[in-house]
Amino acid sequence: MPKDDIKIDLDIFQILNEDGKIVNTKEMPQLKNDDIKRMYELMVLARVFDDTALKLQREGRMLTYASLQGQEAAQIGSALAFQKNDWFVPSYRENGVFITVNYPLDMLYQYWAGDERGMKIPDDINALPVAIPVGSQIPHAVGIAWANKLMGRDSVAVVYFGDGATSKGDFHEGANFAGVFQVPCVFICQNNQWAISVPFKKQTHAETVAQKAIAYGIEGVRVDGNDVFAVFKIVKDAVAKARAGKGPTLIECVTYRLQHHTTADDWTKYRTPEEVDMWKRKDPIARLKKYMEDEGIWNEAYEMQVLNDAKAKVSEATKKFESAEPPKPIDMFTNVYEELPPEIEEQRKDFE
Amino acid sequence: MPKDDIKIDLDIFQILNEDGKIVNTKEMPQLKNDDIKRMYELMVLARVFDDTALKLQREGRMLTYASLQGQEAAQIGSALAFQKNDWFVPSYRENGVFITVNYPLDMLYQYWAGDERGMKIPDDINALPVAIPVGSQIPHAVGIAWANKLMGRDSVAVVYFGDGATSKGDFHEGANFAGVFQVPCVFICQNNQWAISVPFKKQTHAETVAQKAIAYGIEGVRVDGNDVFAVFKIVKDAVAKARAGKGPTLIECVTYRLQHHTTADDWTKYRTPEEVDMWKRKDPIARLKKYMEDEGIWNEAYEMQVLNDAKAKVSEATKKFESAEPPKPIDMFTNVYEELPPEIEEQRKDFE
Amino acid sequence: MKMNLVQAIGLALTQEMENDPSVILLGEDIGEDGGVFRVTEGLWQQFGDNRVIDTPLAEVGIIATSIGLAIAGMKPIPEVQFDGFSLPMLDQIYNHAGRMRKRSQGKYHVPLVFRVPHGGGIRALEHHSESLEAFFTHIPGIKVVTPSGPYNAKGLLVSSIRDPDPVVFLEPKRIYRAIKEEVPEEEYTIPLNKAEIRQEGSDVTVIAWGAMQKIVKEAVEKLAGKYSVEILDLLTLYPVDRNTIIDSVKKTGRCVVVQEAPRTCGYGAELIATINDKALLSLEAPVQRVTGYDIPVPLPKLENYYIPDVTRINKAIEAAMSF
Amino acid sequence: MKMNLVQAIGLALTQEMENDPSVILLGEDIGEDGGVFRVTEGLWQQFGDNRVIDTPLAEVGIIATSIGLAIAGMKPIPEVQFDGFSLPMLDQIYNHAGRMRKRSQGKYHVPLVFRVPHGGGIRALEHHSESLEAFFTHIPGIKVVTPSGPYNAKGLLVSSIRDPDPVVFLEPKRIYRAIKEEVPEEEYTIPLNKAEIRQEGSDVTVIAWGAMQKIVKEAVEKLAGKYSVEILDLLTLYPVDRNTIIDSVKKTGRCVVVQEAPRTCGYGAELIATINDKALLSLEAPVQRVTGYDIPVPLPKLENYYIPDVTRINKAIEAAMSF
Ligand SMILES: Cc1ncc(C[n+]2csc(CCOP(=O)(O)OP(=O)(O)O)c2C)c(N)n1
Ligand SMILES: Cc1ncc(C[n+]2csc(CCOP(=O)(O)OP(=O)(O)O)c2C)c(N)n1
Ligand SMILES: [Mg+2]
Ligand SMILES: [Mg+2]
Repeated sequence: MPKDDIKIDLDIFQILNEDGKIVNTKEMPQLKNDDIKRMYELMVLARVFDDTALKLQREGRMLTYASLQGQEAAQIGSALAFQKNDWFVPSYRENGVFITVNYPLDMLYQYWAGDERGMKIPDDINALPVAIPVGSQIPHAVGIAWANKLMGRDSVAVVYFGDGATSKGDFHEGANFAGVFQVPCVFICQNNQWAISVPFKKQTHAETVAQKAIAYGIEGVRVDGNDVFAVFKIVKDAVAKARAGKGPTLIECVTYRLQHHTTADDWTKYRTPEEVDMWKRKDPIARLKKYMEDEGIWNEAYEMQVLNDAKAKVSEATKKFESAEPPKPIDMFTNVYEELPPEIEEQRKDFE
Repeated sequence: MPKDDIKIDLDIFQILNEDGKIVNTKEMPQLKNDDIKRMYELMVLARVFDDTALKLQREGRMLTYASLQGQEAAQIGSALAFQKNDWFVPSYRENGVFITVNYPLDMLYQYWAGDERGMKIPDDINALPVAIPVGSQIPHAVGIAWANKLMGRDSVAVVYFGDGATSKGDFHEGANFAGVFQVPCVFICQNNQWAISVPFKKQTHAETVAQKAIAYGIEGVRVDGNDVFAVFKIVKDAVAKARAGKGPTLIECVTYRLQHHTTADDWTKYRTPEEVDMWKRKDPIARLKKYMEDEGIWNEAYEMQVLNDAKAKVSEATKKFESAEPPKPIDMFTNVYEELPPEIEEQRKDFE
Repeated sequence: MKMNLVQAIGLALTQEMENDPSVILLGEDIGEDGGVFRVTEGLWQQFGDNRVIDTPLAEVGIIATSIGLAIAGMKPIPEVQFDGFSLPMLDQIYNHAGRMRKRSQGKYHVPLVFRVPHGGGIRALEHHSESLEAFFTHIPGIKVVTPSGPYNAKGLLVSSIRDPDPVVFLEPKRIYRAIKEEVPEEEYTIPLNKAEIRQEGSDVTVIAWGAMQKIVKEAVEKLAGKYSVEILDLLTLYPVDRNTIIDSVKKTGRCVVVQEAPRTCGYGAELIATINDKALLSLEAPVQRVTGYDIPVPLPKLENYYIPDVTRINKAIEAAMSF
Repeated sequence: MKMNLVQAIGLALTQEMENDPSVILLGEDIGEDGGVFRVTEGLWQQFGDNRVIDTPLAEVGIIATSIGLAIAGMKPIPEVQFDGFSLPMLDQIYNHAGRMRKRSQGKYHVPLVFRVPHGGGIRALEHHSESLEAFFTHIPGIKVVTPSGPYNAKGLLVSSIRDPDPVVFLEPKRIYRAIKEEVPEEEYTIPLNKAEIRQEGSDVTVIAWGAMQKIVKEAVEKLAGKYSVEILDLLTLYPVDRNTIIDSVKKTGRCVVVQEAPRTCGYGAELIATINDKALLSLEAPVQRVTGYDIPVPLPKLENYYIPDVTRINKAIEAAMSF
């Protein structure tokens, strides 16, 4: 009995093109003007937040920071597509998602300034803290989704990672578990074309991330990661599908990291200005702005207001985190165990 | 620009069917009668070797042993398809391959009786020793193939592993490296349907192993692992392709483990006799015999001779390994480093 | 009821699963098959697919999804099939299980119990005989427990399951079926910071854990009262019961540490350092270490020469006594 | 020429690559980018794609293909970007790199050098500040080396590359650029089993390795001659130069061990055990351990409170002297 061939569509799903035009009306999600404005405002806020972080870092007021510029649509579009009771599992580049789920901005700065207290996630946010080891958070999300399934909770886990992460065993083992146990997990790979200095074509001989889903018998989708409508639509569908018990999805958001990998990096060493410029022309924010202008829901006054608003929030956050009491050294001994073992108790005494 | 869809053929490539008939004349490799007899004789030898190991184990003369019964075509067919200067990288179930590359039978027994000296691979065999940690040998083979490429050697690495191994990060990271660096490596997965008690459908939600190749942008092929001609043909092509610098191939040999996982296992706990019987009817040896009979190159006298030959070899090996001097305890300190560090030198003295 | 270690662990698992619906088991072949050591035999039949879970063959997946499960409110008990295969899991244990509480500032914790068949002596294949406790005890944020017999196995496992922090539970596979003891059906727990004095004595302290307890007992029996030996059984390696160790060494002035793992940087070294810290002046002889050697565990034909045995232990006791 | 550690390591790599065409480098971002610490800067330009290889982001892949490369005749020098990411590699190091010679009965060996930026103190993110030498030194079949300055870094690295066994080369990232020394262009090697006496003394022995050497030096300077301190720099942790350690402790009778890693089961414990074995009677005070705590390395704001510093080292020296 001949089997069906496996097929996967490698086209990039797009709704809003580089010029701010809707190219796929059929798929355009039902969004009120206010929804669209919210998207825009969050994307601007993320950009301002990020710019300020880079500035603070240059001034020595922040430590290593990983910019999300260029990836705002992928992050905000996806973050708006899951619910409050869903889990969000980040890598280190997801400040746009954090911002969308209302994480206090000052705490994000605090964390990126090397103060662990910044990762005290508010009670009403179901998020894991930032994961630094690339890909390591993926199987955690699978475990969380699995717990949701086992406990009959109406909650999906959404995990974020980069193109580089797909090379790690953690991705492989996690995604395979997700397939086998059909857990409600949505895998969002922001393929920003680079893992520090390693371009995607040297990361894997596969042409796309999406096709890696085939290895796990799960659905894989490619979407224009700079198109907030497309990302929103695809993630929303995947989350709904997961929630309905119909299994996990691997989503490749094709996007670009406009800045250095982190503030410790210098992209001029390994990529051309032409390439970066080419992607700047696909900027997710400019594109949405163009669309909104055409739709009559954007004008200069609105822009000023959005920008001022964002700047006010960010400057308040800056003030707040910079005026926080420094952490108490002795607190490094807390939260290691529920009850401090005598070994550490002794070390703690010694420290005092 | 719309991309081509990715397609992979999930049909099982077959030449010799369950009834010993050639169903794919076009693909039938050019084999002389002597070649076919050699295949048959090696498969019988492997079966006798294996039966004897199981018997010795029951009698307490051998330790844990992993039977290859049912997988003779996959092992002998593939082993005949690479050359002496190629590398063979085994898991723990590849005695059929070891036998085909002329590994001394007594040393195989010696190894499986818990004597490390059995893995002193003869100088003229390019093989790694048995790898027990599932999947861990896969990236070693990739490294060896890579060295071959870097050094301009005309040598391919052929690595064997099971269906269970495909779930490991080592498989993923190794296969991805192979794709990226286009090394001359052939991946042979003997999908024998079970990883101890875990059936393939619980191992992964992917329908096949072959499709996992798509994740690495390399070629994937499914072949009837109980059809020695098909295996020979597919592996030969893949080895030639690798040798020609055209990249790695992942080959899924669809086969079956007829015996317990190892002598420490009891398959009646997790699978039905019906299933095992069904696969017995696909026995690779019986099938080849039928074909040879039809071709007039098999008869009872020949059978007796082949069997007696195999038994003689195996009984000689048994005698030889059982009459070997026991290993010297002090030798456990050799071959740990090229030069024994003082720490171990002291421990060694202490031991004496 | 008289039970061996396998049965006692099975009983603890059964009872805790009955008590607490969030307890689940995951590992390779632990379901229908009952586990390669038969520890989980019958549990899949009793609790079903959703609580006794055969996983794909993927150790990182097992431990890392367990971390996620634990964070989200389950009490996963992941199993690795043999100690030698736990090494790929160290990353997730070190970088995540032991740190999630810290990283989340106390919001999340990881109440999992990682079951590891531990050590050698069963004439098995390569990688089936490792003793990795020195790795685990060096990892902040986790506890390390190892029973030495059926009774304490049950009590320690129950405590481990109820512990809010990640626990590595090392099961000495060599004595899985070698010791039978009375093990109560009734619930009891053994605290995760107490060593036990197996035998009181005044001449020399012998410290061991896990499977080595049995060998130490045999060794001391063989001495037939020549010395008054105090035998300590650590049970929990981190946090370790330093008071009991120090009190004993202060009393006897001599000490022998028995460790199956390779010598250098083994757990025994930490015990010696602890004694150095707190009881140096009481020492009348160097602490003797009886250990595996700094070489891979040999295959079965030579394995017995590697693992500490009665002769080597008694040689060390003599050395301590005659120093 | 005056060089820092980064330059000295780069020079050793360059020269060995020039000498021996089988030497290749592999790791993340080590090519065109020159490595996140700039250690391999210029090497890709000089030696090209086939010898300075940017790999996919896959630590197991890096170490495990290196094992294969080494078996098949290359001399791979795999790099991990930060120590905290080396944990997934322990499996292949323990189960394969350290055992291939044994398993193949001497037919194969694994002459690789695994370069690991090591330890804390650079105000970096989580997992960028770990000290895992206690893991590596517990693994049979491998050597563990850690330089403390540019001069010895070059000599030790050359020796490591030429060594026929797998070497873990721990580079103290905190002093990558903190120390400049005269480093000859000419070839020289430093043997992989010799500690160095950095300063002779008669009151107390201070043992340290890697980045802690610099702090020890500062601490002792601060003491301004109050005690006559002998400073040992181990350079190679396995095999370690026990003779130099024992001779020194026998001479001084007092010892302080400085270790950046968490205290329990750290490498310092092994040193204490070694002293216990061979110089117990010479000890006039317990060996003092100055270590990191049994907690995850804190993020930068608190990191300095975690790492042994001048004050803590001098407190320990005082404790040893006043015992
Ligand atoms: C396991 C691991 N290895 C290496 C690193 C160092 N590192 C940090 S980010 C990064 C690149 C990640 O690339 P990608 O996954 O594409 O994510 P991106 O940074 O582009 O968002 C590397 C190598 C790490 N954090 N974790
Ligand atoms: C990393 C690792 N985990 C677990 C084991 C125990 N084990 C030995 S064989 C096996 C099943 C392997 O299945 P598969 O890869 O399909 O190979 P097969 O035995 O069927 O040939 C398991 C779980 C192991 N050897 N290595
Ligand atoms: Mg990326
Ligand atoms: Mg199998």
